[in-house]
Amino acid sequence: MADLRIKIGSLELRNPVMLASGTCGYGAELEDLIDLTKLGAIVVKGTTLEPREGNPYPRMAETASGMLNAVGLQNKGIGYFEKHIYPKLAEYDTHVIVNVNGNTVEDYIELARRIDRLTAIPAIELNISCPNVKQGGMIFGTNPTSAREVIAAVRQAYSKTLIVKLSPNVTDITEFARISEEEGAEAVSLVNTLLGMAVDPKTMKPVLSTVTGGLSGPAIKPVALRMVWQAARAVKIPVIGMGGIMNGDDALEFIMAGATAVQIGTATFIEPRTALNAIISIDSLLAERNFDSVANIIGIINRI
Amino acid sequence: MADLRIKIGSLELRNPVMLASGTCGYGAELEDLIDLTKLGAIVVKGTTLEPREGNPYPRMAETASGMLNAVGLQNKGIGYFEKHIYPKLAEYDTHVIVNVNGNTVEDYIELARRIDRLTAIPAIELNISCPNVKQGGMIFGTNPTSAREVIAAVRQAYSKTLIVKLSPNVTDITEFARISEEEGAEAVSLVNTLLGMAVDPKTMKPVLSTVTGGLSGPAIKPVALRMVWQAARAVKIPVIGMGGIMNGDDALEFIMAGATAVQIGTATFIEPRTALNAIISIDSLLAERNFDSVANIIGIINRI
Amino acid sequence: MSKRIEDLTVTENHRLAEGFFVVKVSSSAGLPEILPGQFVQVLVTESPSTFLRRPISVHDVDYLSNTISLLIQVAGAGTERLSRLRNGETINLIYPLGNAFTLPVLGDKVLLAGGGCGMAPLLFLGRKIKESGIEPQFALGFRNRSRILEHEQFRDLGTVHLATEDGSEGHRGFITDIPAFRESKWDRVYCCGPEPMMKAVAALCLERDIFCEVSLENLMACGMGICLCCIVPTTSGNLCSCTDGPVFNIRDLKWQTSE
Amino acid sequence: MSKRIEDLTVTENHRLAEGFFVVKVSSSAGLPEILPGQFVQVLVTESPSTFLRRPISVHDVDYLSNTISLLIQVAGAGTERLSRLRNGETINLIYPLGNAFTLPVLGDKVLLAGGGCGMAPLLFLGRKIKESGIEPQFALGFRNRSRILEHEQFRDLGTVHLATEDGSEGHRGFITDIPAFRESKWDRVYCCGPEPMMKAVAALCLERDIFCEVSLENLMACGMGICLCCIVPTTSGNLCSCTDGPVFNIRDLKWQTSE
Ligand SMILES: Cc1cc2nc3c(=O)[nH]c(=O)nc-3n(C[C@H](O)[C@H](O)[C@H](O)COP(=O)(O)OP(=O)(O)OC[C@H]3O[C@@H](n4cnc5c(N)ncnc54)[C@H](O)[C@@H]3O)c2cc1C
Ligand SMILES: Cc1cc2nc3c(=O)[nH]c(=O)nc-3n(C[C@H](O)[C@H](O)[C@H](O)COP(=O)(O)OP(=O)(O)OC[C@H]3O[C@@H](n4cnc5c(N)ncnc54)[C@H](O)[C@@H]3O)c2cc1C
Ligand SMILES: Cc1cc2nc3c(=O)[nH]c(=O)nc-3n(C[C@H](O)[C@H](O)[C@H](O)COP(=O)(O)O)c2cc1C
Ligand SMILES: Cc1cc2nc3c(=O)[nH]c(=O)nc-3n(C[C@H](O)[C@H](O)[C@H](O)COP(=O)(O)O)c2cc1C
Ligand code: FES
Ligand code: FES
Repeated sequence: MADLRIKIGSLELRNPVMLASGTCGYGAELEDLIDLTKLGAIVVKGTTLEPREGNPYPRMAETASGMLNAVGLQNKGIGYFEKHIYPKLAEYDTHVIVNVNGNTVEDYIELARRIDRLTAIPAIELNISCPNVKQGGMIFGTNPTSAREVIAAVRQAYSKTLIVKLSPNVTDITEFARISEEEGAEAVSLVNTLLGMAVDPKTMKPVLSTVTGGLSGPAIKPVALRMVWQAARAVKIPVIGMGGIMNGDDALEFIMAGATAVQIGTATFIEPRTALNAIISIDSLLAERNFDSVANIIGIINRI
Repeated sequence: MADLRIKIGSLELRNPVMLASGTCGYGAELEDLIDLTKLGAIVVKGTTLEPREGNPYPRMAETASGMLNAVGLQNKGIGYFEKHIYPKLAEYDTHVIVNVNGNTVEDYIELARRIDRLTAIPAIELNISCPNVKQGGMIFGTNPTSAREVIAAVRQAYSKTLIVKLSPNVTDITEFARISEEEGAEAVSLVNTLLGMAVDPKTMKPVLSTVTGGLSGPAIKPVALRMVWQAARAVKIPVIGMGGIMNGDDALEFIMAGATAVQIGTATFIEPRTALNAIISIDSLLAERNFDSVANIIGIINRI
Repeated sequence: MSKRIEDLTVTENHRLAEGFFVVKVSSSAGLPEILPGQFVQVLVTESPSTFLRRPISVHDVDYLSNTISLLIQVAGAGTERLSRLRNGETINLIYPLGNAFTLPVLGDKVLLAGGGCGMAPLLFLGRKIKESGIEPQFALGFRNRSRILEHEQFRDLGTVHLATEDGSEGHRGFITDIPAFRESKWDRVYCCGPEPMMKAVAALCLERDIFCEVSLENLMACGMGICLCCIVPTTSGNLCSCTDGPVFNIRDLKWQTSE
Repeated sequence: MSKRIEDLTVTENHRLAEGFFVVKVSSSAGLPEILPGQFVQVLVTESPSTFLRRPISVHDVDYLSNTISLLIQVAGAGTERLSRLRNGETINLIYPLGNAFTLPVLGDKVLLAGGGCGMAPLLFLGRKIKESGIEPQFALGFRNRSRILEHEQFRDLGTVHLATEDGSEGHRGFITDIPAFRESKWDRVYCCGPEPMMKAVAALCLERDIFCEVSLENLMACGMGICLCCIVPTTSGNLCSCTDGPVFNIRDLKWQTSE
């Protein structure tokens, strides 16, 4: 068996496959179906300072090889998380990363500080790319100045591994990857969802209550893969790739294009075992081709 | 029968459905299969000053509900076009729009001047969004200053209807729509392809000879529709919508979101009759709902 | 209750009426405990426009043959594909999902009200209620005589009252117009059907202070509580229709206003 | 030559060997003129991962029954679906597409060389050549005995020389190792098969100054000359394999170097 371990800053994962934020709840929902301890990590739901009800129904639309969502960061807030969710997560034999969201830089700082104190959480994923909220979110992730400000502030407030989750809704993804690196992030993860929409020609109205929503699934894979490739060539910190990974081959495409790790999002809804299957595929490919370690194939398309 | 006519600047079309550039050759290739005179217009192949061989093979990859292309504007140049292609096009009882591409602002000006002289061509589509060429193309379409410069220059050089074709690979599509309007374009068309890529995990290499290529087809429809909706709210000039339209309902989604006309691209490869079917669908919907004219449903989602 | 992901084998596909099918699928592993009101998430293959799984209620369960029945109404490409399932094909399910109807207590007078594919969960519910020693009654509504679905199995469990909108069979109007519905004193009403039907039933029950549970059919992406797309506004905030529901007591619902 | 888009009906699906099928489809409108070397673009339904049409050579044509034969090798999801076509199903084709092989002139000594699904266009070509009064010979190559495809119909048209890579049947090695290939003086060689085979045949023919045409299987998006994705570098620049080809004279090709 090849060495599947990878490092994200100081955090070592047993393998490079994680579940993506907002698509795996807090893990518990999937425990009947998959063995979470086999995963590299799980990135739990987008968490905010205050509880949020999210956006009105309908929040979802199916599209060609993909889906739009407009959840809008529904969650019970950091207080509830600390009290009721964290204690359970702390018992998992799996790395748990928390996805962090704020309306303001101060929100982000406060959240980062509070999560810093939760010893069983080794990393946060700073979400500056949620397209489904009016304040914060993607506004930070599409403006270089705001991005720099929030990353720098959180870097100050947070002592453990800091991952910045980037928005694909930008002209030049490398700019945001570089800013993250410069401000001390230990990794970037990308992509969050592409901003999209759908219209129901029968009702002559938008399908989503919010008009626009975030597109995920295999439809976005070519765009996600291109951005991961660009980002990985632009920075030295690890890139965590995601967007439309449905199977092991898809995961390998991202790794070969330069991703140190991958996240599985929408695929979990359709096939909860996708992440586990991806781990097996990566392992088999390495064995077949006589690679010692997954590190050997990261970015290999740039070398052969 | 409802009134399907629409106007793009001073150009009146019998209906709002066109064939997109690069996906219908010069029309003749499709004559056996569809009656071109039924169409609103055809936008012929991307044309450059000098002949171009385009990019090396492989130029194509199938993706989930879409495809990547890296054709790179292969064409015989404006000289050949004037001498050998234009005379045939001039005989068509269909509006023929030429898609114009340059490496430099001077190229664009020269092309616009020469096409201005071709009396049977009522409009050009200024392509500042081709992702498959090293110079020109998307570089103009993703930088506001360059975009403004090239649009202003072409506007000076060209007396007839000027359509600017926008790139979706930008943070804010409305910025480019506004610049087009300010510099005198009579319409914007969007979207061109999204920059994407694919890796072959067996060969561990990129699938396309150029690594990245342009993503088209239904995979991109949610993103395209969102940008059309945003652009149509930002400018007063007509917006021509495209990106993944596969049938009449898809065309209606774009029109209801604010597009005055639509273009059919990749769908023609799979079902050459898509454009004609879309015209029939639009007509039926208007009849069923008792609308007099297609103008009644343009942007209707913003009103109900 | 533990959920699983499993390939089940189609053993029967019976056409009930134009656009309505009952598909039976059997588990070689043996069925887990399934409660009335729960649903399955079906993976739809060979249907290019169907990306996500499709939620379908458990229509009936037979532990002798380890078979689940699904009542499928063709609504689009996904259910159309399911309607063409052939014996011997396998389909992949995640199940059982969701909460369940609250069973009545002995002595309760119980009405199960539904229409169209909303009848689906009521057969299994009726069977469980009957097993508990109560004879349920049913109120089933249809557009007109030709749209009436086979309901022999419901008659085996208890009295069936029919309504058709045009009066071509049974009572004229909606199920809430059935005299037995309006006139009797029900302890519990369970309802599943088109939204207008559920709203009318809920209104009547609220007015008369009858315990009433409805099974909602919100759009779902995951069916397992991990996407938060299927929410229902309730008195305790937005709840997930797939885990906190699909069955809700009407007193807890701030009835959804989206069409 | 005029092309059309048409639903044809599957009348036969015959399994030749593991992964190889001959599917016959019939036109109720009556077939147009089709030339050997031409191909069809098949719309593949019910295969979620197949977005574009699939190019398939015309394997044979029967004007009596208005039937086209397609020889299909399962390569991925699209051809897998085609291999499961059932009698009575319709498939939508755009056809006939592409140029054609240049037919030989009376007195020519003609070899048709191929292997695997590259045999597909050679049957129809052989038939046309036979009809023109020349008896063609065939050189067919396979991995090993168990991979040899049925080729009775080729034998009906002319002598068949076999090669297998392991020598388990016919000559050992590639088709270019067949003595009849190397030793005879051919006027024309027509070849279709895997790229290494075509390159070997082309090299031999160039060396011996034999007229040789190959049928290329470039990736195609449209098949109709409108996408410019299927290009082949030639002495007159990049040509479209779907309209200027798929048949090319080897003298015109700057042989493609991409794998
Ligand atoms: C908990 C639950 C239980 C269900 N039980 C059954 C059942 O037992 N039998 C059955 O036939 N159906 C049932 N449904 C509905 C079924 O899931 C949908 O009809 C199906 O998903 C439609 O898929 P499709 O691909 O055929 O159609 P699509 O093409 O996806 O949709 C066709 C049309 O139906 C609408 N639609 C799709 N799903 C829903 C929905 N959930 N609510 C409202 N409108 C919708 C779409 O907007 C569209 O207009 C249930 C739904 C839920 C949430
Ligand atoms: C003019 C022409 C005529 C053809 N005639 C026949 C025929 O008569 N019988 C037949 O079985 N096949 C024929 N082919 C090949 C056939 O089109 C492909 O095998 C088919 O498109 C594969 O589709 P898929 O969905 O099954 O596999 P995919 O999943 O699309 O591909 C499976 C694998 O095959 C590779 N592949 C796919 N298409 C091609 C190609 N065109 N060239 C090289 N590699 C490819 C892919 O890269 C992938 O690795 C022809 C191709 C052309 C261009
Ligand atoms: C329903 C849904 C909810 C999501 N919620 C979050 C979230 O809270 N925070 C976040 O950073 N990303 C969120 N995402 C984005 C995913 O984590 C992921 O970046 C995106 O879906 C692309 O990956 P995929 O195509 O594999 O799904 C969400 C995605 C979906 C589909
Ligand atoms: C093979 C191919 C070639 C194209 N060539 C051009 C071109 O020359 N000029 C241009 O403006 N757009 C070109 N496009 C983009 C299309 O015109 C269209 O903007 C895009 O494909 C999105 O629409 P669709 O999803 O309907 O295909 C090309 C697209 C494809 C697929
Ligand atoms: S459908 Fe995903 S949470 Fe209910
Ligand atoms: S396949 Fe489109 S031009 Fe040949």
